[in-house]
Amino acid sequence: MATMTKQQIGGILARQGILIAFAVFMIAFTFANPKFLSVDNVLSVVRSSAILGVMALGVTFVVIGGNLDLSVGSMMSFSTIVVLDLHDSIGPFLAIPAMFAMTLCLGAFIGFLVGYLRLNSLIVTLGMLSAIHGLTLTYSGGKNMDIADKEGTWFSVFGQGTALGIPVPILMFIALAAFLGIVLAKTAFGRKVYAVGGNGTAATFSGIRRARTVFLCYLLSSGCVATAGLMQASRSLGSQNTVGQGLELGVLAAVILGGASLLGGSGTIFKTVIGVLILGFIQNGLLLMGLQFYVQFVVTWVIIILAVWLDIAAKRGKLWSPLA
Amino acid sequence: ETMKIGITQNNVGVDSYQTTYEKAFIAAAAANADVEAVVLDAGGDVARQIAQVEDLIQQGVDAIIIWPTNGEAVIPAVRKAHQAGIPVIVTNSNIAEAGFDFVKSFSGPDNVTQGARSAEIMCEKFTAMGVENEAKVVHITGQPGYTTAIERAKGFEDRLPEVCPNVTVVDTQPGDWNREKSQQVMEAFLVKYDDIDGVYAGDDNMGVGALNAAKAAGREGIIFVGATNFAVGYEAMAAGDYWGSIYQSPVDDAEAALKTAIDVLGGKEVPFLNYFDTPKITQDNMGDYTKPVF
Amino acid sequence: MQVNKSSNALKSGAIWGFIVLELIFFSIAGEFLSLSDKAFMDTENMLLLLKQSAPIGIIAMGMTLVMVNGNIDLSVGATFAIAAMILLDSMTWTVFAGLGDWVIPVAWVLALAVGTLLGALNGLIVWKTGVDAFIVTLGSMLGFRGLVFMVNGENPTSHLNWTLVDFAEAKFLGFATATWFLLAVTLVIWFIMAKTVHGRNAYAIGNNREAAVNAGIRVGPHMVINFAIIGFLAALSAVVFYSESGSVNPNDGQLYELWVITAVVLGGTKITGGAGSVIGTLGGVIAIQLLRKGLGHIGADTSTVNLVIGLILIAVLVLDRQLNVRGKEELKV
Amino acid sequence: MTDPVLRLENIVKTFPGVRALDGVSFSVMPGEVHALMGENGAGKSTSMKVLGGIYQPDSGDIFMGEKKVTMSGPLEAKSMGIVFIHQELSLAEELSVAENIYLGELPRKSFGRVDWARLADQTNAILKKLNVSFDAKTRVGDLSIANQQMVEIARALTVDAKAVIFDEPTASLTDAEKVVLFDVIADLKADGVGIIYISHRMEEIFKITDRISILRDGQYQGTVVTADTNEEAVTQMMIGRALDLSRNATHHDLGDVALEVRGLSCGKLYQDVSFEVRRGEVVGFYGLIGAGRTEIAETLFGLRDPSSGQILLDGQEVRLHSPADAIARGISLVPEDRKGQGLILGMSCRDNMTLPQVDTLKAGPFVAERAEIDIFDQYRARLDIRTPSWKTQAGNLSGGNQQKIVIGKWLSMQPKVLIVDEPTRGIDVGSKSEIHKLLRELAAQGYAVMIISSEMPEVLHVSDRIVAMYSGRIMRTFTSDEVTEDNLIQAISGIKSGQAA
Ligand SMILES: Nc1ncnc2c1ncn2[C@@H]1O[C@H](COP(=O)(O)OP(=O)(O)OP(=O)(O)O)[C@@H](O)[C@H]1O
Ligand SMILES: Nc1ncnc2c1ncn2[C@@H]1O[C@H](COP(=O)(O)OP(=O)(O)OP(=O)(O)O)[C@@H](O)[C@H]1O
Ligand SMILES: [Mg+2]
Ligand SMILES: [Mg+2]
Repeated sequence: MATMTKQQIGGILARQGILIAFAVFMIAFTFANPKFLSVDNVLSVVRSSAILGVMALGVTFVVIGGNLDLSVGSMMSFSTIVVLDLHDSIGPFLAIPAMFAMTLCLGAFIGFLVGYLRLNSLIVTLGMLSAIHGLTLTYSGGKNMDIADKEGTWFSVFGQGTALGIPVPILMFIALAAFLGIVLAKTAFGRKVYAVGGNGTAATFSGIRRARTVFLCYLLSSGCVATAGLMQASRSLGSQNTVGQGLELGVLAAVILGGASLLGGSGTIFKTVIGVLILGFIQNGLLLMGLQFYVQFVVTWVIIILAVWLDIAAKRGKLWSPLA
Repeated sequence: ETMKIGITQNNVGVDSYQTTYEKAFIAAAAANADVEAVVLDAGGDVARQIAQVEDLIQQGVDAIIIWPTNGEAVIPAVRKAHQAGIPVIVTNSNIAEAGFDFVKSFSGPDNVTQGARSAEIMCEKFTAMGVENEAKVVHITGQPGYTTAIERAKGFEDRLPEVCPNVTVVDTQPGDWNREKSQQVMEAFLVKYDDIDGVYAGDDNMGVGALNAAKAAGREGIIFVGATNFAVGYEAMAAGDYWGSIYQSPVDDAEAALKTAIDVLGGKEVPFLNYFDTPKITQDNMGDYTKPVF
Repeated sequence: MQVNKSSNALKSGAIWGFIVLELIFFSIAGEFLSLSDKAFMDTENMLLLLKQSAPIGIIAMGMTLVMVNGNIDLSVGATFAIAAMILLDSMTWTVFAGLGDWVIPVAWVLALAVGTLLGALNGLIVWKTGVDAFIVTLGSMLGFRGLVFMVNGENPTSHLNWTLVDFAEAKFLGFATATWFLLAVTLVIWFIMAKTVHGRNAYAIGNNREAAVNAGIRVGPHMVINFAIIGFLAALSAVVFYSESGSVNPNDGQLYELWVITAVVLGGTKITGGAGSVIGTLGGVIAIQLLRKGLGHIGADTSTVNLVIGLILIAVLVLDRQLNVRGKEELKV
Repeated sequence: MTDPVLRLENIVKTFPGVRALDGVSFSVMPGEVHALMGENGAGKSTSMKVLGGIYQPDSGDIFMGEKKVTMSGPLEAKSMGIVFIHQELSLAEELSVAENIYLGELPRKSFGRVDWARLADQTNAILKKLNVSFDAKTRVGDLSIANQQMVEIARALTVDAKAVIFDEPTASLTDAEKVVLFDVIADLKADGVGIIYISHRMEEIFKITDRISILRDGQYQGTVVTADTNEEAVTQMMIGRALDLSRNATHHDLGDVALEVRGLSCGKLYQDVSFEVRRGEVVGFYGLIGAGRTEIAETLFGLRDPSSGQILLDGQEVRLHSPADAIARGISLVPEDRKGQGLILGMSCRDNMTLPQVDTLKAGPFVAERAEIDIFDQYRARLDIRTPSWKTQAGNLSGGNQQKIVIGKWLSMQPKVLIVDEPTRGIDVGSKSEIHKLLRELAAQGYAVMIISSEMPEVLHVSDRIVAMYSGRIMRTFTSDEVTEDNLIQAISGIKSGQAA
């Protein structure tokens, strides 16, 4: 009986390791600075995490499907610049769908290369990181892109608006996370993503169209990126060409922190959301403690490894790896 | 006989200043029938920049303009050009003194002075408001490790206590030349400090990011001062949200560099330190300046 | 006993074929677009190419070993920066003041030791915690970078030692010092991977970790050694490069990991481990450097360079796929 | 009397939710071939993994000779002279045969170099003993599964073993290779090595083993001397009841032709293959490994493009571009390689089983999980799948139970044409006869069934007609009345009927 309960505890730990880690950090930070858990601060952290978070939702699909996406940061810059530019030229009503269409084309291109041509996703998306950056610079001529009439546009609602007292970006993040969480966990498409990432050959042998599934993952990811770009553009109504630069690693870190294996086949949307929040709150918590940015680097290092370690240690029931 | 001039820039595309610089340089070179230019970008990577200098030497250009990624690391490469008989002109941010023997001239802004002037702008405004004895300032710096960021920060932090000894800088964090990053940093500052009177940002992109954060949080009465007046900054000044900045034109910067190179090749005497002026711009005098194009 | 040379040769053949294409293209395009009178394929220029390939190339050799082993190291750029900082800073330490130019070898050893230790630290964490190498090194990419700033603040660390510069700029048999280091490292790593028990075990572990464990290979210590080697090589790359340039920004080496991995994968190393060769990696490194150099030669502007480099990476993969299709009989999975 | 080489005493091992071993005790004498038998999931592989240092037991002791030992890892087990030939292939595909055989103990020269010459010599000597067609330099990934199994077996000959464990070594071997393996075992036996031999094939057990220990549900059932017992008695001990081996659901009327193949070729893999399968019929495909049977099956499942020829379903010519196409037209394939092609090891048993139907099992926009569980429960009962729950990851099931999941997956599709490739590889006797019965039943219900098998008794037992293949061509098609073991062997060896004798 004793072993049973021990196993049950182990099981709970295994499933919720990352949540427990999250709780520990939150408590520690709150002790360090009571303002940390104030409504304002929490809302502000979640709001600024929402953009990275929305991107991470899409990348979760890509990673579970057994691939990587390093191009999301650069693609987000592209979406942001494009929608800002089009806002003034054709108006927000047309600008938003036009920007989505263009971003989805980029996603489709990557999906075609990785899914149908079976090219290595790391290199393809690394190549696209550079290529899309070039595209953005060509599009904007390298200039900052700003909306002329910042006060008079309803476009700001996606980044700055509030509904029911909650900032719209947070609501969008929650809604999208819930929707994609259900898609991944409950629909046939979600099941196929797990199958393709878990064992692509066996999935093909089970009649799953592997190429199409991978393609759709990238398409979905680019849709999330476009949403993030919309939120970003709307938040500041103007942008640099480099606004998304470097976000790809943050996104990947969040997805991994959420326990998705880079080999594919595992991970959940819920855990990715936790991963996003952990990263957001760490950064904010350390800022509030007044630590130098480089201390943040070091602490983030330690926390990433500790969190993932805790998670897998709980799963295997042993702290140290049994590897000889 | 055309002059072949090669330039290696620091990191085009990292912000619109550098991109506008590149475009202006190409335009100026094209406008001059005697000049052929090859324009390279080091992407912020010192190894790539050194390789580009070597390539330019190998291609046999007549003059090399360099916007150093690191003011000391490029010295041996610059020496090679010097030894190959190719004059070198440094642009935008200077190389270290050990390399002065190998370059003909420096042309660009004086970043330390810029930082100092930002401090003065801020102090003057505080004095006008009568808060010069209690004001608290937060400082958002550029990307850590970049010469421009370091020099501006130094100029500001050294000058502020001289002009406004009772103003305190309560916190400093980098905003990486990035509006979004700066906005996030400012959000945390706003939570952490109930009383912030001024924000100094290493450039207007970051300054406007901080301004956005303050607006979203509904915090009023904060004095924002930046540097490198971008179009966004100019507009925010026009709207009355943003107090002041430093007027610096990448077009002037690029044209000055090219002109210096042409003068050197033409055998003219050029001063070694060729600073172009970067005046203060505030809500009060902004009418004297046209809106920046970048 | 290496297996089936022909199929491996074909796999890494794509990259050499691509290098030839690049050379032809830039030579022809250079005739029309370059402002230089000199040909692209000038000997001087090609020697320069080898030298300029060294910083990425030296690290890429270590990455080949680590990736064949089934791991990856994203922290090499940060290790590179730390080693450079130690190298340049230590030459100014008062303890070494009496050494004169003998401080140089001391600084070298110090920098290399630090790089090796950081690499071993990564390896040890991967081994003992069982956390995936990608995650561990993604973390240390940040952490090591933080250490750089912590030790020396935001300012560049500089110590221009002209003796050192002269050594670094010296040429022997036409090859620059950095080229010699690149070639030597390539040779040594090739030897390790192709000839030694350690190297063959690296392939075995990357191929089928469970089988290697079952066969009694001590997989953990083996990985630590490989991480130590790549840490050492990242430091060596820094030592070679900064001996010449004499100043390091705390940001230096950023994105190196991505370029290094790109070169390694272009060179035919499997990202999942178990297959790959140092010679292919050398090809990958040269191909990338050639691309940069060539685009500069024909005067492409920044946005074009970004666009083209990205698309070319993809084109190489497509070419590689074309060379490796086995025909219509292939199982369609 | 001599001491045993190896003795297990009261070994207990639990996994989350499963008591895999519950007091396992037996001993192996020098020069003895000791069989370990039990149903799928009885704990055979697990007890061997405990012996091999791969798992640590929760309690219980292991003795080697007099001495009590603990196996903290594979390295330790190996150093004590225990060699383990795994049930699931444990090879590095990119490396050569020689490197795989000597994995972990490559001969060294100075500077840590591999002594390639010595390695080649040693390997070739072993390969010669095994009488195989490949050499030391061949890349293992280029070998057939059977040859890869021979590479695994070769490892037993590399060290001075005290005890050798063979975990289902013959599951993918042909008769010829089996003979070689039995010679190897005889040699080891003569050298006084203790051998543990796991297999589900009774005829082998009775041919080569001296004693048999039996496990059921992780519990030790006893040890018997092979010469003193018989198949029925052993089966009784394994499954707790007697087994009905008759071929039921025998004759029924054949329906229309469901599948017809005309002059089908696929490059060098097979040429000019023509046959038909009627509803209600089981057609067996028999041949040596490499005869091209699997490739035909893969073509019929849309996984390969034929270079010429036609495939007709119900008289209509079809082009199959992908398995999805094939499935839509009612074709199912139980593939040969369960780990690589059959299962997604990290997925639950249920999700694996219903994977081909996720698009059709719908409850509104969602997958109908209730219906999935029903399907799973139905086939769990029908195939006697031993798993703690439908949530268990497929990778944690015993080999035989994994195979059953794959079979269940395709049976639950209720296909028009069911193709099974080596369906009973690694399946215990009880379940095997259950699967045979099931195939016959399906035929009786009007399914067209193709079975590819390398086990002659199996083909003979379940097929209505048998297609004999040799080197990519059909040599002859037998009806069940015509076929004998002799003329079948002749046909698959490339000897045309009439040429023989
Ligand atoms: N790693 C594991 N995690 C959880 N359960 C396991 C694990 N390995 C084995 N089991 C369980 O232990 C039991 C015994 O499995 P084992 O592989 O020993 O069976 P076996 O007798 O070898 O069967 P087969 O004849 O099918 O190979 C099974 O119920 C199996 O599901
Ligand atoms: N001469 C050969 N040498 C090495 N490998 C071979 C040879 N012929 C075929 N193979 C490989 O052996 C594997 C099995 O062959 P194939 O599937 O054609 O045989 P099969 O008749 O289906 O036999 P089985 O199903 O009994 O394995 C294939 O993967 C094939 O690539
Ligand atoms: Mg087993
Ligand atoms: Mg077969």
